[in-house]
Amino acid sequence: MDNQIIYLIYILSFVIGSIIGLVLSYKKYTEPFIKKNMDMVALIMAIIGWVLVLNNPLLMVIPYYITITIGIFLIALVIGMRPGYGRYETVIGFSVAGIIWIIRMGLT
Amino acid sequence: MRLGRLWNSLATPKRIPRVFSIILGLVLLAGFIVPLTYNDNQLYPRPTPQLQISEKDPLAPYDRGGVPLKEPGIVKAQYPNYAPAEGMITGYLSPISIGVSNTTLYYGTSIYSSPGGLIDEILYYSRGFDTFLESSILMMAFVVASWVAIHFTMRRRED
Amino acid sequence: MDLSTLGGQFIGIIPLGDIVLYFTTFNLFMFAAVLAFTVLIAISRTESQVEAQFGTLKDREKKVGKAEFKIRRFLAIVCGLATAGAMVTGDVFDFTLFVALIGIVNIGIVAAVKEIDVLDSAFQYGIIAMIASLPLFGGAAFILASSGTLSLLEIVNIPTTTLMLFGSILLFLGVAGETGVAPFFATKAEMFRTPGSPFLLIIHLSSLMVIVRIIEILLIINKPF
Amino acid sequence: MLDVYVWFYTGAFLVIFGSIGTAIGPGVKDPLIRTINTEIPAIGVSLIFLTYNHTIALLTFIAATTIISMILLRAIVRLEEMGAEL
Amino acid sequence: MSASVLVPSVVSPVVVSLYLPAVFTAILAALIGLLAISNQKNDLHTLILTDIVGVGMLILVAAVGTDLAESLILPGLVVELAEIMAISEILMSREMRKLGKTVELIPLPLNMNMEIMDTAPTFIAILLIAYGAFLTGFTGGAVAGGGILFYVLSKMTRGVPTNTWEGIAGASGIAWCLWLVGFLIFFIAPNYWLLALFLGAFGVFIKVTFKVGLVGVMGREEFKREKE
Amino acid sequence: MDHKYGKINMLEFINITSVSAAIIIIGAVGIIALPKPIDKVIMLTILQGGFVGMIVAGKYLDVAMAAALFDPIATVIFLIGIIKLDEIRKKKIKQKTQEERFLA
Amino acid sequence: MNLMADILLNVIIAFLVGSVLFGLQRKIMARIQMRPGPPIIQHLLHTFKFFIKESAFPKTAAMPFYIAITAMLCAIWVAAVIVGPVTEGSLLLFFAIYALHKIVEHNAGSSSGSPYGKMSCVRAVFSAAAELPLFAVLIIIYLKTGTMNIGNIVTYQGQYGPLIWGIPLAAMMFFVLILSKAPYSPFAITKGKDIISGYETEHFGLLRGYLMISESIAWYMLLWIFLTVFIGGLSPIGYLIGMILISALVALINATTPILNPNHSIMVQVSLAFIGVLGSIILLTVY
Repeated sequence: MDNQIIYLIYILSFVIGSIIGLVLSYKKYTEPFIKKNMDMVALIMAIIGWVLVLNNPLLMVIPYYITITIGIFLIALVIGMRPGYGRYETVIGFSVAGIIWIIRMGLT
Repeated sequence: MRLGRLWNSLATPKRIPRVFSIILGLVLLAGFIVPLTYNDNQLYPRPTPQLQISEKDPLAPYDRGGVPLKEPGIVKAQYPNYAPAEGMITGYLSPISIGVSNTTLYYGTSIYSSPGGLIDEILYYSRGFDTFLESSILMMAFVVASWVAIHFTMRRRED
Repeated sequence: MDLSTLGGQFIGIIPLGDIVLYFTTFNLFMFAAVLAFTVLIAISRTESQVEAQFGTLKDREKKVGKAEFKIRRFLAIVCGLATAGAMVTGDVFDFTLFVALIGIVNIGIVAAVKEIDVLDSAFQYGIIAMIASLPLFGGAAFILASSGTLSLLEIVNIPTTTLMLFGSILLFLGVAGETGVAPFFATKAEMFRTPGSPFLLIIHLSSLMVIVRIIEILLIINKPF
Repeated sequence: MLDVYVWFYTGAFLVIFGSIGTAIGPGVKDPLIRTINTEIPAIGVSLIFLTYNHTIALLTFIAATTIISMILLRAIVRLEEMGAEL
Repeated sequence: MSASVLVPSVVSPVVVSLYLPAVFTAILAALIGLLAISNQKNDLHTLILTDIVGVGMLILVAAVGTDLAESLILPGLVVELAEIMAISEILMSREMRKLGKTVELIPLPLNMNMEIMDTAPTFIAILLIAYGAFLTGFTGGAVAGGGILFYVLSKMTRGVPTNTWEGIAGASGIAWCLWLVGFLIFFIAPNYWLLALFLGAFGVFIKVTFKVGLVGVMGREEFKREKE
Repeated sequence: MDHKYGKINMLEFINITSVSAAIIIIGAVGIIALPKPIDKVIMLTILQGGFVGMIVAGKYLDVAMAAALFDPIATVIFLIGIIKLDEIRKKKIKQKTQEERFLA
Repeated sequence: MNLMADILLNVIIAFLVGSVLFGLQRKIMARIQMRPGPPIIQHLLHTFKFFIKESAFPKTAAMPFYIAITAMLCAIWVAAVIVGPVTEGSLLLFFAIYALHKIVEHNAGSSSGSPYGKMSCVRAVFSAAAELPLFAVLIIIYLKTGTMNIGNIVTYQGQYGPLIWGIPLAAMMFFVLILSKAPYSPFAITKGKDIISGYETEHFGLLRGYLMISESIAWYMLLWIFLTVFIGGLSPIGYLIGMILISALVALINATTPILNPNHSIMVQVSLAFIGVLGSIILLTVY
């Protein structure tokens, strides 16, 4: 039951994050995906988000579900962007977090 | 695409009864191989055929004992506990049938005993719900047939 | 083996002499669902089909006439009640009779229309239903002969014999034919081209629900373990 | 006791023989002839009912057979009258 | 009368020994019927052939050889009768629609100058109805209904309006309700079982009689139609 | 059944059951073999006669009575059907020939 | 009260996850077909959108019925959630719910009076002939495990390992069933684009919203049943990963196959069901 509430919160944060990401990205980019520039804000958000989700035990002060909720929200912001935007950011964020995760696994 | 054509042809309404009968025939063929284990511990068993009539029982072949309105007849029902008046109908004889059974041996008088008698016990009481459905089936069939007859067959000039 | 393995919690019985209706969660759910649909059908109007005509810009409206509407609604309600009964009955022969009633009423619902194609598939379906009465009642008779009883509440405690298996296969074929289920749906699908969707719903509803129920009955009769 | 077996096997013979006659007998292309032929299995079934002493079922069956043959004849005559080619 | 003559504890060995041949007979008959159907292209012939399949079904049920089996034959019989009637009606209505108005139905005067047709029907019909009245229930209904049917069929009772028809149908509906009430009394107030029995038996009797009689009204249309 | 003929063994088989069985089989073969519908109906009455004999052998006289009542009905129904069909067919042939004549 | 909260929670999870999975599926299909594709959240947004749109009812519709059918569809899938994740009840009951779903799908189409709906209705009846045999895979599960209770099946799998290894053909059949429920699948004849939106063509506004909600729940529930019954006893994360994987696989198949002609679609499914049932029974008797 408690577990399910937490997962519901994750899903909700994903959904809300995606919606906000979509809305904001439409404001920010008025044309369809043409330029292959990297969006720095999105990149940072993606990295932070993925790191938070995959490596939440690093932040021992905050309960894990809050970390993950914030992380999912940030990920969703990037994933949910206008079609075409946010792809590279997500991939980079995921790989950075993955590397950290592997290092962490190797250390412990 | 021969397979496709076969699938198409299987979906033609006109062919379906024939396909069904072939399938059913194939399944029925298995009936010759299946060991037909008859369980002789049945509900509502009846005496050997012609036994009652050769014993000169005037109520043959439906005599199951009992005294009308007093004593229930012998009935081997599935759930005797759900049928409080069990056996009474079997034992019941209408006045006509009492008269007939006193005068002659060779009329299967239990037919005259209707209402009453063994089959009525099963038909109306212990398995009465079957009869309910059965008469509903008959009624629905007549509703359908007569509706079609009235609206299409007879008034055909109207449309 | 008992009934609750299949249908969930055992709720209760309604004894009518030898015929005992029983309720498990499964039966009760199906019973309630069928009744809900029946009520819905009883209060609904029919839709009218609008089709474009060739040559002109006009539309053609296909409606259900009043006399037709009345008879079809009546038959649809009967069919719904019969289906609801088939969901809860605890007697093999009673079940077959319910199915036979559903079959004849289904034929009636489509027989009241005017399209030739639909009448044709109604006729073919009727022929199947008639042929299917052999496996339907024959299967029930085999089950009676080999087990000595027809009540599902008793059969559940009797070990399966080969004849019971054969009888239940026949029973299944009979139900499939009588309700027009796979792979004989083609006749039935043709019948749905006519207007009057609430009534057509009950045809489909009855066949699917009865199929679900027959699976329960087959599993009760044939105990694999 | 012998009687019972005579009834039964005569009935069984009639059922099978009559069915074959109805299915592939001479002249069964005519629906009328086919309907008359169906009377043979019907009598066979009656005899089997008699074997088992299903008296009331037998009575009902005799009545029902007559009604069924009437319904079938009605359909035959009617379709023929219309000149329907099925 | 010993109890074993009345009701034995198990089914008699004669019935058990006959089970195998009976089932084989039924399966054979059904197989013949099914094979014939699978080769049949004519719808009318298919309809006639389903009769044979029905015969197989009746034998299968009868072969169980108990009182229960006998009471189960009756539903099978009724289902068979009911379906054949509804389907034949559909077949006719389909053909009628298919041919449309182009083929005018020529009403033929039927000249049957047979002696037997004048005297026999009334007598036989009265006998049958009287006999059916003795029987009650399904059997009685079928017998008496057969009598009515035969009478209507062979006599010149023309011009039965739709109202009469609906009246008869309504009467049989009421009879059906009688039967239902009887059935309920059995379980709600078992003390009055005799009343319930009579209600049930006569309800079914009246219902079946009227319904079967209706066939005659339908049949009259065909066999006794005259020039309009 | 009839033991007064008991002197010769063979005659023991000639009781009402076997005689009616023989009649029934004759009737059945006749129905299938004879081509004309009217002949078939005659054979049908023979078949039904044998059947009534069988029932009488079983001593169910009431069933025999019902059968005896219904048999003529079946016969009459078949007769009506045959006559009617005959008429329709004749008429059709006539129409056909007339049309052919008209065309010629 | 606790039960009510549990039901509500599960229904909301089912709805949200189902919608997002549908979105994901569209996205994957689009990428395979070299299109950017809509955002993953798109399906969910569509659902919400329909709730604020104006609702219109066709003049030709069969009135109380046309509206009630959407509520009915919602109700039966909520019932499915109750049977599934909440109470872990009988699989047979789930089968009944699926059958009811077919009925509602059929009638949502025909009650509007639109010819497209009618076509979809005819096809729904037709496809029921194929989908019910597929669903009969539950019987094989029963024959294998000896129970119909979802909870007991999970404990059985805890003992003997996932059922997908024991009865792979059954899993294949169930996967075909899931495939047939996905939009744009080769078997989705009831919603094929040749008949506009199939049975949903004439349902606008609020009603369409309800239909979409129930479809999302249905998708989630089908995947849930598949994972529970064939793999068993997963953690929520496991469920999520499993569902995403299946959705992706389905999307891959859908993106690369054409929609079949109705007859052929049915017969392919029937043939698969036939092979599956026969093969499974042979496998069961061999082991």
